[in-house]
Amino acid sequence: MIVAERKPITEIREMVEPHESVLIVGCGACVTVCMAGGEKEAELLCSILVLAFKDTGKQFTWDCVERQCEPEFVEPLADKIQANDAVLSMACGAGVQTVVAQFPSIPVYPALNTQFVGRPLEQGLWAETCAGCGNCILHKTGGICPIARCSKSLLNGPCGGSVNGRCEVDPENVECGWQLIYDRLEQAGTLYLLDEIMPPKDWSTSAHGGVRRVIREDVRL
Amino acid sequence: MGHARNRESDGTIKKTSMSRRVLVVGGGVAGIEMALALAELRCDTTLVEQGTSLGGNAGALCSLYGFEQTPEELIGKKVATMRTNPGIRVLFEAAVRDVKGDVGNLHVRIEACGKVHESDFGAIVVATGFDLATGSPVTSGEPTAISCSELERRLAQLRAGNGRGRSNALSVPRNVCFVVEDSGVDSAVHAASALKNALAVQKLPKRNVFLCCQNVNVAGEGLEALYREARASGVVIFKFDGDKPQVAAADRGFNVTVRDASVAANDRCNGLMDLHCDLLVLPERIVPGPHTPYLQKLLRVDVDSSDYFQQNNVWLRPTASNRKGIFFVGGCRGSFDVCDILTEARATALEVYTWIGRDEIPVSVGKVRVDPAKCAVCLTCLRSCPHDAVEIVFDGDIGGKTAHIVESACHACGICVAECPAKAIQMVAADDLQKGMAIKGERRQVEQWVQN
Amino acid sequence: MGTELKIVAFCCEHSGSLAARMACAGESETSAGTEIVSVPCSGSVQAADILKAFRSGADGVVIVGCHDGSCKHLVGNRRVQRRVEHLAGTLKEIGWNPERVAFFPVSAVEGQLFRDRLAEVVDRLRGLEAGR
Amino acid sequence: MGSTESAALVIGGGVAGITAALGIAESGFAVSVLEREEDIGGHGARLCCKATDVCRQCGACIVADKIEQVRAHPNVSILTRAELVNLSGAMGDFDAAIVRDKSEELRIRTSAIVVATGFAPFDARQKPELGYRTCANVLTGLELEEQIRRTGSIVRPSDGCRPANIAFVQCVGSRDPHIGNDYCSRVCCKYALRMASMLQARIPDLHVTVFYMDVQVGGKGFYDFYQSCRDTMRFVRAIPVGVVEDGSGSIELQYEDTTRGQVVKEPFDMVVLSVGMVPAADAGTLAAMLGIGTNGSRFFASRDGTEANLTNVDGIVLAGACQGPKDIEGSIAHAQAAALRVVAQLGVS
Repeated sequence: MIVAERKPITEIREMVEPHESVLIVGCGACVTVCMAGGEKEAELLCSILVLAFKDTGKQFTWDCVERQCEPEFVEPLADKIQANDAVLSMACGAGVQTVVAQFPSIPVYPALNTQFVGRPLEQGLWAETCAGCGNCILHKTGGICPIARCSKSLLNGPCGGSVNGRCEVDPENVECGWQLIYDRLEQAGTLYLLDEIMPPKDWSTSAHGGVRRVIREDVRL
Repeated sequence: MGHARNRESDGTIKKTSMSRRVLVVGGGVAGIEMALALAELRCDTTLVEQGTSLGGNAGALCSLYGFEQTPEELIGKKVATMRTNPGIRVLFEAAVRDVKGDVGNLHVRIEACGKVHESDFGAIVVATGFDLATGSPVTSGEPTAISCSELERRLAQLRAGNGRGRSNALSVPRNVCFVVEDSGVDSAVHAASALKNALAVQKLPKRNVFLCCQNVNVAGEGLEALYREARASGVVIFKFDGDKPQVAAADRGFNVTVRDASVAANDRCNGLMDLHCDLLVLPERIVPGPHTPYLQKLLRVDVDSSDYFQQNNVWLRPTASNRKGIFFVGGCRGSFDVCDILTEARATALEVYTWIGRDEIPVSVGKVRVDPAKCAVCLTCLRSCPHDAVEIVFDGDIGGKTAHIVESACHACGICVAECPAKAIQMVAADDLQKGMAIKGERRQVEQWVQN
Repeated sequence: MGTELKIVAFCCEHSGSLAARMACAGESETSAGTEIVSVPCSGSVQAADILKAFRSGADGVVIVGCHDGSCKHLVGNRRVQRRVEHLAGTLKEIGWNPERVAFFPVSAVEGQLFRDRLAEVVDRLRGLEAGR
Repeated sequence: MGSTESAALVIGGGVAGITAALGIAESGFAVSVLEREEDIGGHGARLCCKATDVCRQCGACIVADKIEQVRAHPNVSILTRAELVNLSGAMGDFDAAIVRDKSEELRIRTSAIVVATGFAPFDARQKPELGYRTCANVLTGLELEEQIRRTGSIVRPSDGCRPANIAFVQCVGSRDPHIGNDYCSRVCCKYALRMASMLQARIPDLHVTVFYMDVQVGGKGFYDFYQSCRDTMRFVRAIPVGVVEDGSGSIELQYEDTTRGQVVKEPFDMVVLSVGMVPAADAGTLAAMLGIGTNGSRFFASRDGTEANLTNVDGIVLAGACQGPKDIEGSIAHAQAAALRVVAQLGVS
């Protein structure tokens, strides 16, 4: 899922400062699950802004849509959105841009910092587990992604900074991805997979290759 | 200040059919008493015992303090009563393999003697007792110290053989010393059982018995009398504080050096007592039963900081768990005094009865409700519910999965309501249930209080 | 100064509410208006509830739950403490004094402690007002 | 004379009586609870919370909760200021004569009787050497409980000052064959250490000395708590033999320092006597009225070691500390076990 985090209130405050009425729009998908921009967070942010701009006459209201990245879900909010000076979107970057595309005349602000594709390690703690590189090699690395989980995205084993299974970049919080891969392969009895030297990665399928698109001709209308 | 608090007013009462059967896990003294007490209330009881006989740890002892009967007599009598009761079924060599379903109707798979039994139970009572840790000997090589249970076995043999003969004199030699340190939740029972055994040895002819302990446990029925009797009959009791007694192997026995608080250090004496004994008796550490982690996971219940069942929370005392319909009795929750365990078991039986004794049990429903259309199935409620009352189910109306509150397990604490990031869970009041509307915000009784 | 401070106290019905009742038994003197809101567990109090209280004019919000280890719902009091800490941080971000929201534990039989702790909160808030 | 019927009659509205009544009532039977005092709750309702922000499991709040529950229970009727004056009949059909408000006479016909008359705190005046009532700053544990419950903290009775140095004297009236109390009261170590630690949390730099024989470390979590107390309190294995109060209210305790082999005197701001439990004053009278026995310690006698609730009279069961010293948790368990006996009897008949 996409994991995001709410921006500091001070930053959000500066964004909405020039506007008299702002609609806060939450999203019921990924950012609900990662507790950043669901209905509860939308209501909360609304209340906080009301208090922050107390006695200024500014109006804050909130609403929430199923999936903000889909125009059909955003469309029903048209009246509400047009009745406000600005929209504060609590969706991921994709959701924000859907609203922007839909309502070009209204300023739309992102209330979240979209972080990564990840999963919860425990309640309240999420970690990046997929870099979306466009060319998956999990089957060769014991199901642990070296792109996302090695701080240096190395493809052929760890660097010299792997100490006691921890990564030199942040030994306290980050495990060495390659140690994890090695342990996992050893456990599975498939260490021979490491014999294969991986060639330099073709990053063109990743973010470095320009704007990516996925096209499924068979499902296009 | 009209501060009325009516717990049941905010939920309608629905009758849910409950299984009237109770599963008791463990055939020690707690499990036996539990089954008997439930039988008195005409609850259908299945008792599973991992071994081939009933009685557990208490049954292995040769005497119990506070009781005139031997454990054999006590348990024998109870087991005989159990046998004649058609409401009690005992499965030997049995283990609980799986538990599914809701509180009130727990579907349990039991394997006994290679056969699989499956049934629904309204309640489960865990009475799996404790385990004795076979600790390392305090001294290396010969002679080795023995445990209290080993001493009990020797005493039983002596009794059977009338206490004559050389081997008997060897098994419980002339000078016996007990050393008991405070160790944890089991401290009290160690001190009491050392006292009991010290007296038993002292009663043999020509024995000298020393008991070194930190605190004599007399907080139980008849224990102070036992303490006085032991002292009066010649058991020498030393009480030490910070300094633990030093034990060293010496000359076919042990030298024990103990600092007793009542022995003053002066010019002639450094305050230390040197004892020589032929036999050193140390209580073995009591630890949670070996199946505790397995059952903990299977039953989704809590343990305390010493890994015994039951979180140390005043609301759960004496025997409740974090899940409705699941109870802990006796050694498995860190309760070791037989007298207390019998009382605990009976008290729990009544609780079980009020939970499942009637054909149907009123369940407050609708206090907490999930809106499936809003639920993002993020699992937050499932993870944060302290009573394990949330499950994920398929909802036909929305054609997908949603969180669902198991009404019989729910305590309506509202923690999930507060945690839900989608605001999909609401507290609902009874009146509004009929009107089909939630009364968020007004759900609480609000009143004005004037602070001084 | 001199004007009544409005405090909203969300009280666990197993501890805070009973303590509040004990605290005001036989009392009539007034120095601050406190609204007691009885909740099934302090863990059921959401950040949104607290903000709602502020929006409706509360000067301070206290959450009164059970002592650590005595929550009837095992973890409710700890959950809400985390929430309160987080919310206090957020209030600070909008320039409010984070002490306007606080958690304190009492048991059902600690009427005096309830009174004392509430008075501490009121005093702190008075201090805030005076310092403005 | 008004006559009513009730499936069971509970004598005593303390925590044991309330628990027994709730147990019976929850099983669908009507119960009457007789309470001599103005209100139910007994000693349990006088105790203070001993939490230091961490709950110490004393159970005082559970008593409060049970009082709420029993008041609201439709199957329970509570008669306060009421006493049993006579009992006739047998199991299944007892006839209890009750006097209310010292004059109003009532009769309750009932099938079963739960005796839950509790205990009396030991009267520390029986140990004159400990200075109770002759020294202002010598209090009993129960008095301290009440003071903390009422005021949230403690002050010296003589001058209203915060004490800086308190002594707790254990086993006052317990484990004492000289006064015929040859038993451990089971609660004093717990309440003393819990209160002491709670006061240390509230009063900075409070010095606590505990004079004791043995610390009773039983019960879930108590051992760990006791260990933590050993770090913050001084434990002296001796029971003081004399108490003298000087003009300033300071108290001089005399005790034998066995490690030095001499009697020493030590000043304290306040002394708390951890009084134990003795049978209620009129336990003998009640026993005679009901025809039940008492044991060597003058508490009501249970039939045998394995049946702690049954008396020698069928249909009369014991609940709580009237049978022997118990803490709140122990009383609750014992009372619920008593309720089981009653429910089994009522259900069978």
